[in-house]
Amino acid sequence: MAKPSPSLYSISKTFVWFALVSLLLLGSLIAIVLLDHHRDWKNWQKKFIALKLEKTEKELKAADEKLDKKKIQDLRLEIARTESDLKAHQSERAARRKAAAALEPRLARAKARAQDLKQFQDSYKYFFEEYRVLGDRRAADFEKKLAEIAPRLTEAKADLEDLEKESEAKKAALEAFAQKEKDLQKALDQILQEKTRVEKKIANVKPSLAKDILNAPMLDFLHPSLQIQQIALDGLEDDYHFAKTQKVDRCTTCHLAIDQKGFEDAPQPFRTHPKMDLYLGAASPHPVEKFGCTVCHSGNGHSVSFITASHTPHDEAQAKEWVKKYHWREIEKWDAKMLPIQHVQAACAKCHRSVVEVPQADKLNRGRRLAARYGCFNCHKISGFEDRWKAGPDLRRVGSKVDREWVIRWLQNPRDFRSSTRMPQIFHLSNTQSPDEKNRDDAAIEAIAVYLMKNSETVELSVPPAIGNAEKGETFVKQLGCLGCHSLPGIKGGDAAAELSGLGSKVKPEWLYAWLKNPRHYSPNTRMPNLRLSDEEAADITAYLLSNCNDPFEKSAAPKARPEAVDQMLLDSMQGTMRHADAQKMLAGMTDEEKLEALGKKSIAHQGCFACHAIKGFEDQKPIGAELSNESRKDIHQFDFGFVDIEHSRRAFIAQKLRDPRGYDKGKVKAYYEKLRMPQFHLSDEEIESLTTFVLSLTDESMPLEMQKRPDLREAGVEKGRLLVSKLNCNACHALDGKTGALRALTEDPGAAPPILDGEGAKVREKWLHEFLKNPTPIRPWLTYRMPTFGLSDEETKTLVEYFAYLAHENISYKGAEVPETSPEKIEAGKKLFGQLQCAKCHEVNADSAAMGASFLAPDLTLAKKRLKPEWVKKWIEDPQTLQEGTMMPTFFADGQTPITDVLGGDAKEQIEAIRDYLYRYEAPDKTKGETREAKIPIANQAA
Amino acid sequence: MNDTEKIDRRTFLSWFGLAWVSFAAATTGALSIILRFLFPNVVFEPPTSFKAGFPNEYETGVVDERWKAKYGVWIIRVAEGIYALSTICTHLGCTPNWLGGENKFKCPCHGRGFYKTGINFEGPAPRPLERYRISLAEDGQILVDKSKKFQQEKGEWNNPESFLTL
Amino acid sequence: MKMNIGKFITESQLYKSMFRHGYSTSERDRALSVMTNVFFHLHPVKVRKSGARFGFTWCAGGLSFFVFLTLVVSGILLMFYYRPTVEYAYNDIMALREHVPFGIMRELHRWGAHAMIITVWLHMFRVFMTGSYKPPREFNWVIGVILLVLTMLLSFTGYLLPWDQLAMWAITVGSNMARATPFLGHEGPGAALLSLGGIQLVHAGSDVRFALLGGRFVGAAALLRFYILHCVAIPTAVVVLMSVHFWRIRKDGGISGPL
Amino acid sequence: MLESFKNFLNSVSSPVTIFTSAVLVFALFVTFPRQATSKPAGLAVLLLVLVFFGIGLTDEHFRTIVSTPDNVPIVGLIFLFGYFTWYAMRKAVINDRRIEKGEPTVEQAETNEKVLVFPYLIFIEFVVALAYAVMLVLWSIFLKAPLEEPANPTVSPNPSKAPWYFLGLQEMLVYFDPWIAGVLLPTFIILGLCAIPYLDRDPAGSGYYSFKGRKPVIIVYLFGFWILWILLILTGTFLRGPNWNFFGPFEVWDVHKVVPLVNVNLSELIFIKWLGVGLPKLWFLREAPGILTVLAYLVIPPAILAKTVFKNVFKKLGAVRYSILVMLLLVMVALPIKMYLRWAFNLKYLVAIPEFFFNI
Repeated sequence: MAKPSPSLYSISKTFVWFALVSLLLLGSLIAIVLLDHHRDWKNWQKKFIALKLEKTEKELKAADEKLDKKKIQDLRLEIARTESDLKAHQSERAARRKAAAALEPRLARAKARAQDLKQFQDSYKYFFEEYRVLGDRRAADFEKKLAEIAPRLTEAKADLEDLEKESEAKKAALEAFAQKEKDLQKALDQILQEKTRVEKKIANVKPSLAKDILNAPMLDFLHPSLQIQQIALDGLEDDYHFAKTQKVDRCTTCHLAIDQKGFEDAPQPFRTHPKMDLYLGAASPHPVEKFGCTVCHSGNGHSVSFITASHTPHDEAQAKEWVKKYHWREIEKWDAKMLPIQHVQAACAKCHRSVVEVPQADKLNRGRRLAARYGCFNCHKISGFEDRWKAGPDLRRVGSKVDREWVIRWLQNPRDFRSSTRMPQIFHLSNTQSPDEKNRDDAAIEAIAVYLMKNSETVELSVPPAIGNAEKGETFVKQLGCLGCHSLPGIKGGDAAAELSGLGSKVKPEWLYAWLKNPRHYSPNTRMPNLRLSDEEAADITAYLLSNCNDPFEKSAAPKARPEAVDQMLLDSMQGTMRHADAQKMLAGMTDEEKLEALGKKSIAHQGCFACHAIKGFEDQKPIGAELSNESRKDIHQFDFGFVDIEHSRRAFIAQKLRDPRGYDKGKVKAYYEKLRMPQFHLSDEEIESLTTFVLSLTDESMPLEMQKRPDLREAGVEKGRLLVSKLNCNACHALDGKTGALRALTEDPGAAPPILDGEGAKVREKWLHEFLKNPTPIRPWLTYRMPTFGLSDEETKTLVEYFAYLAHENISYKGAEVPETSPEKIEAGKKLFGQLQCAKCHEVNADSAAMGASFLAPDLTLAKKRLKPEWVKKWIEDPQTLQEGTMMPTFFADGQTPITDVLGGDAKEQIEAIRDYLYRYEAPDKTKGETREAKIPIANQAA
Repeated sequence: MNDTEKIDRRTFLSWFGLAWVSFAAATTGALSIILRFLFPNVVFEPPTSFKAGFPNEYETGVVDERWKAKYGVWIIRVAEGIYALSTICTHLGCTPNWLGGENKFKCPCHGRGFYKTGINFEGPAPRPLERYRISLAEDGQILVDKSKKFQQEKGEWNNPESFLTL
Repeated sequence: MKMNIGKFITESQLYKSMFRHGYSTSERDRALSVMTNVFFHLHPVKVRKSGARFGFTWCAGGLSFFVFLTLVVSGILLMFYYRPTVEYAYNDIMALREHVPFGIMRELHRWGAHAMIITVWLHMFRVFMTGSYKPPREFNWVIGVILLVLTMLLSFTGYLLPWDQLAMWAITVGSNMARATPFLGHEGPGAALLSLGGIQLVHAGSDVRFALLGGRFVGAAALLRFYILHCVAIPTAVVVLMSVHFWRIRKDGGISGPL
Repeated sequence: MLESFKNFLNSVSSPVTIFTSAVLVFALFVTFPRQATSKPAGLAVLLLVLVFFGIGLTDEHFRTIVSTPDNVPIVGLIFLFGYFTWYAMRKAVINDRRIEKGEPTVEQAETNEKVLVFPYLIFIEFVVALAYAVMLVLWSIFLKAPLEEPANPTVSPNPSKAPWYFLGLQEMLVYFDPWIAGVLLPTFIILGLCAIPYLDRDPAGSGYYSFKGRKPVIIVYLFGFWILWILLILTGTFLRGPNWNFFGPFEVWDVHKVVPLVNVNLSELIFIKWLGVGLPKLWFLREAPGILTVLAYLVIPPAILAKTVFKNVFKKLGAVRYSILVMLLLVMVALPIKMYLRWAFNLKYLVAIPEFFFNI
């Protein structure tokens, strides 16, 4: 016997260890399963189910209450009665049922036979055709077979049809008994329909043991009721740096009712989208299956957890709340963070490109307007906004307008002169507060003033013919329409142009007079139009405007540049390009004035003044601002937050930059010329928010073309017009394209306000409009406001004409006055109606009408034939309120009925045409000749 | 046997049993985890079912072609109810056209003809068109589920899911 | 001189460290060359004369292993160029055909796969005809059957990868059978009986075919799953089972012969 | 002449003729192994097949199908397996004769002689592997791997075929529901193959070619391999065209070919055609005849066989192994039985319960 091998340890005791590690392994596996099973979104779905259940149960109650209990009771009783009736006929029914059943096998056999024969026929047909084409002998066989089978098939089909008929008849006979009960049941079901529907809904929603089992760990792949919801978006992509993947939004996993009406007041995340008519709804322009969520809101659509979805709070308070509730933190490593709700409109611009204003995106539009107003586009290149005008006045002739001292005082801080000015503060800001820097700023200011004056052309100015009357001037300013663009001290007008305050402390009377007479004389590119002022009017206004002075400003100091500061700055600036010794040598050879001019040039170039102002010597200079075309996607690490303690996000950076443009220099050691240069615009919080939204909307992210809102030719024309309209500020006076101007708000009597231009394209002839825009003539003589002459180019005029026409869905035709064809009788009738309806009462300016007040006055009808489109005139007479709500023009033909029955047989349509036709041949009576009103123009078609 | 005697037999057996049972359970558990791993919680597949509006949007006796292009389905309302017909010809998978004037579907490829019910009656094609599962969603809209087909020749058109009774 | 070089090589430490025996024709050296070589060691030192004859074994088993090795090599090379996604798969195969140097690797792989199936069938045929499954080789036969099935599955999973019509529809037809699995396939007998609270448990999204394809139809997920099965999962199983298979041949007495 | 020959072949070929003649050839082969494995017979068959292919290749359609890249291995397979079957059988016959004479078999004669693996076996392997590699390379050079148009889930080719090695299963789909053809039968094939060593435990015939001593085992195996596997693959590959219609070897695959489908279920046969009473509403009544038939098929023959033909087998294997063996054999034979039932009676299903997707 072999010696047993030695033992190492006790096997049986080791089973204790075996058992322990096995148990541990089992336990850890169970832990895995449970951990994997637990997901936040499931809890949200459970909560939503409870909410929905509660709501549906209410619905059920409501449905139940609506039911007519009595009727249901009656129906049920009747059903019971018919049932007992049926019982009485039981044996008869059984017999009929049997009869019907007895037919079944025959029917089945007949059906099978017909089907089989049909199949054989099809097959024979195939072989016959095939063989015939191949010239095979067997074709004949199949032809024969086909011939044989045809009658059999016909017979089989006939048999089948007979049997079917018989069977149906038998079944009908059987059904007849139960028909009444069926009808009653149907009626009952009809009544209970709504309730049944809600009950079904409840059954669907209600938790049950089966659902719990199906949601249990490991089994939840079978048919879980808690499921991740996703919207796979075919046309949209997520951009993962040079690679694109299909966009998938799983937001609806928790936002379960986002596209269901009825959860408007539910707590988040279950609330219905607040703008269902605009988003998500199937009929809205942005249906959820096509657009999803993150294309507008950004964030990580693939995520189903609160934090990784990259929710972004809209303010500190919400952030704190989220931290408490969801342990929220910002996902540093995810680029496309959700847009906080106040900036969500930034996303609109991704698809709504090449439009001046995005419909319904008020904040974004305001941001864009502000950007234009403050000249952001002048310093910063932003693709899509290259064609904007300079925000500041032309300074190439500034010497004839203001003096050097004024410029120095102005640049200290423009707001000291005029608190509402758009001109930002450039000097003496937070990053130039040391004495040395202050000296440098002062030196730069004087240097700029010197440069501007030295490089100013002279312009010929004429002296006003007489001293104007300031009082009369004030009336003119208020009545001619200046307030559409300008405000007065104490009177809020438009803000497109400078407030008319302190001019007495700023400009010379000769300059102002010449400017008012013809702004382009001084500044060829100015947006200020020519109001065709008479010499007297201009003089009066000049007097009025100059009467307003700003004494504190005039008395304020105009610090002189210290020569050592000037020298130092020039040396600094030259250091980059030449040796120190050479620079000093050069300096030594310059006079003080030359030094100042050189420094002025350097300072203008450094501060970028030329971007907003036209300045001699800087015609081809590139603006100093950074390009912002893709600012919303700029890498967050490229933003220099410096020592400013704010949240590190793009939106916080942008808002802070707008609030304190030089703030990021805080705590940094920088030379004068290295400092941040963006000037201080003194923006309000609200303006900052809008501008931030605008900057966040700047992206070069390419959206698929089919997803973008692409304008067609007409829409493009409208957009081109809109840009011009916003430049010319037409809206300041006219209500147009959904906007009402400052001037209309200032005018108490709507009849005295500038006309509403909605639908103008349908109303006036393009040819007339073109001529009018080029050279306006009064249409409503009672208005004090004066349509200015904008000095439009042909191209601009064309743009505006097209804009009006396309806006009114009109086609463009430059044909001249077209007179509608008609007959003399109709004109006669028109004349008669014209008199009876007393058209001339309002449409003619005379002593009587002047007393009526502006609201009752109407345009001169002699202009109509040249000005108006005949189709429009018809519609206007028919129903003026539809075309222009609130017009004083009476509706004579309400509901297509005429008040005058004895003309043209009382046919309203004919009458309207008659009036129109008369109008196109109407000429105002020449009172001086004592003529009566009469059509003078020969009837065109009669002559022809 | 020496070492087993050191702990008593009963204790040994219970440890032995516990060890093997929990080991077996853990192994089974691990295997089932692997199996469960094969079934993702969410898949990238186009939805097989779609909502086709409310029944009253469909006119009785009319073959509605609004979902033909997008989902490949005709929805047909008759007096008793509504059914959803596949637009794939059972012959070679072409798409037949609905000829309203002749009251039939005609396949442009090989001239197969089908009645409005989907039953084939002329030309080559082995069997009638297929119907899809149709039901009412909880909001009252018609729900068409293309993942389930009903074939007439298999007698599946008697299935209540193949026909929405109204 | 020539001899000296040979001697110099065979007696160097490097050579000896590798081969442990001389290169000569002595019995001992020949035996050692099998015993000390891990690859040759698949075989015993000596075999029955009958078993060594080509006419007896047709070398079918050895060739199956050989073609498996060529498939592994060519397969690994193909993986450098192939991406298992619906966007790229077809183009990558096209690239092999059009411009990849020695793109013939794909032909070698594909025809090798077909050849392997035939060779494995032939191997089984030979083993059966010689009664070599009989004791003590029963279990090895069973392993062989499993290897045969795995070989066909390897070929089947690889069939999808070119992502052309041939591939997609062959796999569609093949995998459609899985939906008829009793109880586990949604069109299999008994599946309809498995329901809970009126909810069907086995449906197109939860049946065995879904587990195979990762979707309700042959799509992107199926392509990826088949790729993983083809390149990693099944080959691993095959290698493990092959090791057992070879080991058992040795342990069960080598190439079979009459008792 | 050639055309009419091809037409003749086309018109006589149908699943039933091909299957039946194959079974007949097989029966001849196993009944007269000695004659069949003689060299002249082998050469004659080879010649016959070569002539057939020679003629076939002149036909454009035949050429197209045979030279489809993925079908080429099947052509090779015919020759390869044909040869090796003949060769193995020949060796078996030689051994049988030696055993009859009381001599050891060829293998037994050498069994105690051992040779060194290196170089004798290694060398064979080396050379054969190289030859194999050459074959693969040549194959790869002369035949491009197929690449059709990119996958399109909305357009299914007609016919859609599984890879060739599964076409036997796809062909079975004609006669059985997918759950049988695609799941049950493959499972049984695998299990049956695995079970072979445990059912055939006769130590005789281990390690050498023989036929006489192992006749039933070899016949069953060869029948399964050649008739129920290879033949079905050949049919599925070469003779099944669009809509899975059967086409003769030289017939053009016309997608419009219409073949009448007049198959009926057993229940319809019984209740409608024979009894004329209409189908019972309840499925278990309706299918009772079919279910009973299937049960009877699975129970009665084993019992009878155990008492008669398989008496010795039953004794040798014991009840469990015996029932496994018989079950496997019955399932195997069920396939040809169902095929003949289909051809003879247009029988679709014995049991048809579409409610549960359960059809036999």
